[in-house]
Amino acid sequence: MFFKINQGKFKEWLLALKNQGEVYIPTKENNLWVYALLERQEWPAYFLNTRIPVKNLFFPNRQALLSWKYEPGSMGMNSFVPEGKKRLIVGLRPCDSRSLQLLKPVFAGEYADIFYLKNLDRTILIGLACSQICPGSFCREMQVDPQDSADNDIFLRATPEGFVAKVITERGKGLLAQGFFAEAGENDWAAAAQEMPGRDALFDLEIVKANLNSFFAQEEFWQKVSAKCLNCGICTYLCPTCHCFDICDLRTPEKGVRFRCYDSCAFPNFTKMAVHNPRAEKWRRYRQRVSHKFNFFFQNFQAIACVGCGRCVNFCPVNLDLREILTAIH
Amino acid sequence: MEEKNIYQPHLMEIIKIIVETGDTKTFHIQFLDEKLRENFHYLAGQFGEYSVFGEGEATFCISSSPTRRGHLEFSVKKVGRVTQALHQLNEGDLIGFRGPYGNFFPLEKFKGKNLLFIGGGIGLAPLRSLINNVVDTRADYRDITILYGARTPQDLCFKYDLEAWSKDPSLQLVTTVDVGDKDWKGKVGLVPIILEELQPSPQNAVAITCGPPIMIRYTLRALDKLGFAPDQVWTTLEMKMKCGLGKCGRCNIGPLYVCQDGPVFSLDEIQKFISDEF
Amino acid sequence: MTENAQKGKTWEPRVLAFLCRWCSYAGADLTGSSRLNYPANVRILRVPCSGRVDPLFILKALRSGLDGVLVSGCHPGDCHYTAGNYHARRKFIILSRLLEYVGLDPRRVQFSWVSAAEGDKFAQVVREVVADVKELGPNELFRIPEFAPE
Amino acid sequence: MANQVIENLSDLISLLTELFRNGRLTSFLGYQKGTVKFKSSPLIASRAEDLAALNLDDFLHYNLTFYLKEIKGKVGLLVKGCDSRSLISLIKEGQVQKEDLYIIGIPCPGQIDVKKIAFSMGCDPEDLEDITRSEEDGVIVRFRQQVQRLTKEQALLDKCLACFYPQPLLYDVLLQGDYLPPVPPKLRGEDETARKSAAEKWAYWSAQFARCLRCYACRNICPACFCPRCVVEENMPEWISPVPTLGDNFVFHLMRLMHVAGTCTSCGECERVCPVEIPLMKLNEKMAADLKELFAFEPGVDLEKPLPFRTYRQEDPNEFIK
Repeated sequence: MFFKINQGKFKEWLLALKNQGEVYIPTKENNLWVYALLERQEWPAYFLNTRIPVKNLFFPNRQALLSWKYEPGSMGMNSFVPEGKKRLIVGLRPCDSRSLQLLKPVFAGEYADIFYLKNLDRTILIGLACSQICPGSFCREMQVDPQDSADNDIFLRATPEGFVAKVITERGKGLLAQGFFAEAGENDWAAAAQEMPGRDALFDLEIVKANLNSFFAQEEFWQKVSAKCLNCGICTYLCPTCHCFDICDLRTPEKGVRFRCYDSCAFPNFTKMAVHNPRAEKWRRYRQRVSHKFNFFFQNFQAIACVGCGRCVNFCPVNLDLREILTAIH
Repeated sequence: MEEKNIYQPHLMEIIKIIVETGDTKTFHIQFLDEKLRENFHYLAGQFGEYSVFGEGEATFCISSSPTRRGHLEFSVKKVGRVTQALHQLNEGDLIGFRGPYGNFFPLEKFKGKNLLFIGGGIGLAPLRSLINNVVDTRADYRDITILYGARTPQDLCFKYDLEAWSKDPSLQLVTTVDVGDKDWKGKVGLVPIILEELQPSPQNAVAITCGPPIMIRYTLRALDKLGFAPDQVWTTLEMKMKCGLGKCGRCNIGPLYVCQDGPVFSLDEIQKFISDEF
Repeated sequence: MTENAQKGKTWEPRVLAFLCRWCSYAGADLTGSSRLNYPANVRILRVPCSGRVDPLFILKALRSGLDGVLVSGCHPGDCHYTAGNYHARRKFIILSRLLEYVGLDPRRVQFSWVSAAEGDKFAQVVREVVADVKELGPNELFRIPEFAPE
Repeated sequence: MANQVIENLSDLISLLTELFRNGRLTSFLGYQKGTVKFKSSPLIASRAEDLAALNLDDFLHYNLTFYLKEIKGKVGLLVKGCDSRSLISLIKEGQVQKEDLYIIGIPCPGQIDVKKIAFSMGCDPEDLEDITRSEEDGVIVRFRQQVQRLTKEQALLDKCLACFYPQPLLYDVLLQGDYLPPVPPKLRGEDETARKSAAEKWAYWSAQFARCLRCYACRNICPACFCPRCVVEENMPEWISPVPTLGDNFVFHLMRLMHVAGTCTSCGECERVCPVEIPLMKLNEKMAADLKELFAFEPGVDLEKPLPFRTYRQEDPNEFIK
């Protein structure tokens, strides 16, 4: 089902969405793009993708899990109940919306993490087709289509006049039935597709997947490709699908809060135990990151934990390019 | 959607603290919630996440036997932040507990077999849960041999258990230390060497081992020499864990998460691991 | 609004004082034995020398919610270890200026030289520091939102 | 053969090849072509054959000296003027021995500040299509079918515009080329944050620090952050919690600054790598200005003068102490 809307009406629609819940749109703050609560800012005329991936709104770097308080003779403990307020995020790129779905099986399952799942449940995702290929990105190699996405409730394609919307879910449909949109057809949708600049595929994902097991034992290969690595957490913290975390307490003498915060497999302390660290060497940690995304995650969840957004490539302080490593494995 | 916070621990009271060695203590803990005391079930080999509020959580196996109900026991060697905080607690203090997590020793498979337990130092803790479980259901198993070693006689943990086992005519207990003293009557020597001296038969036997990594490595070699096949040898692995739920991403060995797929593995399984990162 | 203020109590600042054991700690002792009064808001931590006070200690104190910090040592030239206080002085001025640069009032972190004979000076310094911190109000700069009182 | 001048890149490669062959070098740190626009990539060569990738383009932002924390042995490396100051700092700190190094000074016409260009064009760095140096010291930028000429003030990093030492202060050989002329000793444009009220300063800096993700890229890329175990990783006692609260972020950044005081040469790598654009250079420059004003110390310019916190003068400022 397709609808269309012009620029002016779109802005009115965004404001009207605020009646439905909190609306987040891409906003440039402090020189970097983030999803910010819609207040007075304008819909951006142009943006590539946010610096901080959208996972941050679902799996924040600082999530309070529970609090406690010592009372005379006993102790009170409170669970932080995840918020139930409805949210709408407008302008998600296909890579980021895919990442939200990829993370779902990690947090679901026998031990369901309500913090993530409730955030996903309370958020309506309104995606937006890309107009340009981001630097460092390899989304098409990762089978993410920059022009279409089924991981949203509504997916938009920009046209010179406004947007064409494709309705994907029922709750998405509910949002369009508000008088702002006009009906459109398949042909409008097709016409709104933008030609993305072509480039030869760097690698074939299937071959990479097949080769990773045999590459795992090649110590020298991993030593060589990880030589530049700084052991910083940029690639994991900016990655839309990295989800490793740490649990830490903050306290005063009488009360405290237990938090979950990001942790990174690039840090030597990540796996360090009292006497032994199974991933003490840099190459092991780098191998873990690549293998986890492209091999282990696939074995556990039948999907690759990478959407090719290119943040880790573009923001790596030493230009350690994941694409080169995948190409080499290919 | 079910509104259960999987990270929220149950409150438990420390009802007894036993000083095992200079740096190891055993804690007996009991759920504050009386219903949980009744309903809480686990199996030998499983572990829990214990929290000292304000210091954090740490992972230890449950060292008491599931057959002995009423309270849980766990043993802690003072090595880091949480363990140090635990050592400073007193009887009557509250701690948090989440669990039980992980897999367990496949007792069904062990039935009707000769069991050989090989433990070193604090590594006796997970074995102890299993040994006491087996002792309480003694009729299901054939010969039981326990080989336990520590650095010095002072470093032997669970001396009360060792005493009870030594008095039990249906068990064979061998204790050894690296360095003895004038009162020491047991053996002197490293566990793998004593193991080779004992010459246990691999016939219809299962060996279960836990201890420091270096001991495990040489014990596995000794068992191999004695003719134990990889699927006859079981161990429990130790990895750093935070969540215990297969989410936080640090305890993996290849695609396996020790907190969910382990910590109990047979040597057969371990040999098939893609990775040596444990 | 702090919790205390909400409960209707008057707020009293908490000030941590790092005192060098050779001079200022003895000075504080003299204050007491001379029966001089000084505000009870100050918590004293004895250190071997003002040079022992790592800027990290000061930052950590502020981070932990203390409202003010005082570091006190021997007068220049009197250091038991010859030059500990000279070295400390260099670190302190840099730290003090940095704190000011990021918008922390420098009166929250103060320094003094108090000798073992200056019981009255110690009382005076503490009175001044506590008065300054009182004026500045509670240190809520690093308040953690999740810690908000229920 | 000290202070010899090398004419061009191929001469440099043959010199290095020779050094590898005769065992004078075990590793070499240089630059190679990057995989994303406006970036080169560090080259870590451990054999003469690896040198083929050596390439010098217009984007040599990396201060390669930070790799000396990890790569030991007989290391050859390329340094710009500012990098040579880090090297001097590291030698003073006893982290490297000058005899182990083979230092090749490279010409620096000032490094291009892509963020600044994008900011002045009202776009993101990712949107810029092409940046080339122009004849008259500036750059030519292509951006959404427009072509713009920018002066060097508009195009170069602020640190380069205020650079007193475009020529390396320490080197074994020097590569010939264009050097940015040293600026007359005027400080860079006054820091407007310093003049704000305390409340405004706090509002500004708390907003900056609140963003910090604690990825530790600033620390890991910093040549002066060479501690094998950092205070943030210490947990008995725990000084700084891993949870990114404002307070912990604040303590982390100020503490790091205090630890590198006197060694930090304001090379700006921390600010360049920060994924959330925290203006760390402001803090570094504030520290450098204070050290200069109070102790007449300038980091990384001479090998003899003791580090500011390792020495003292009786007449150091005292009036701030009661």
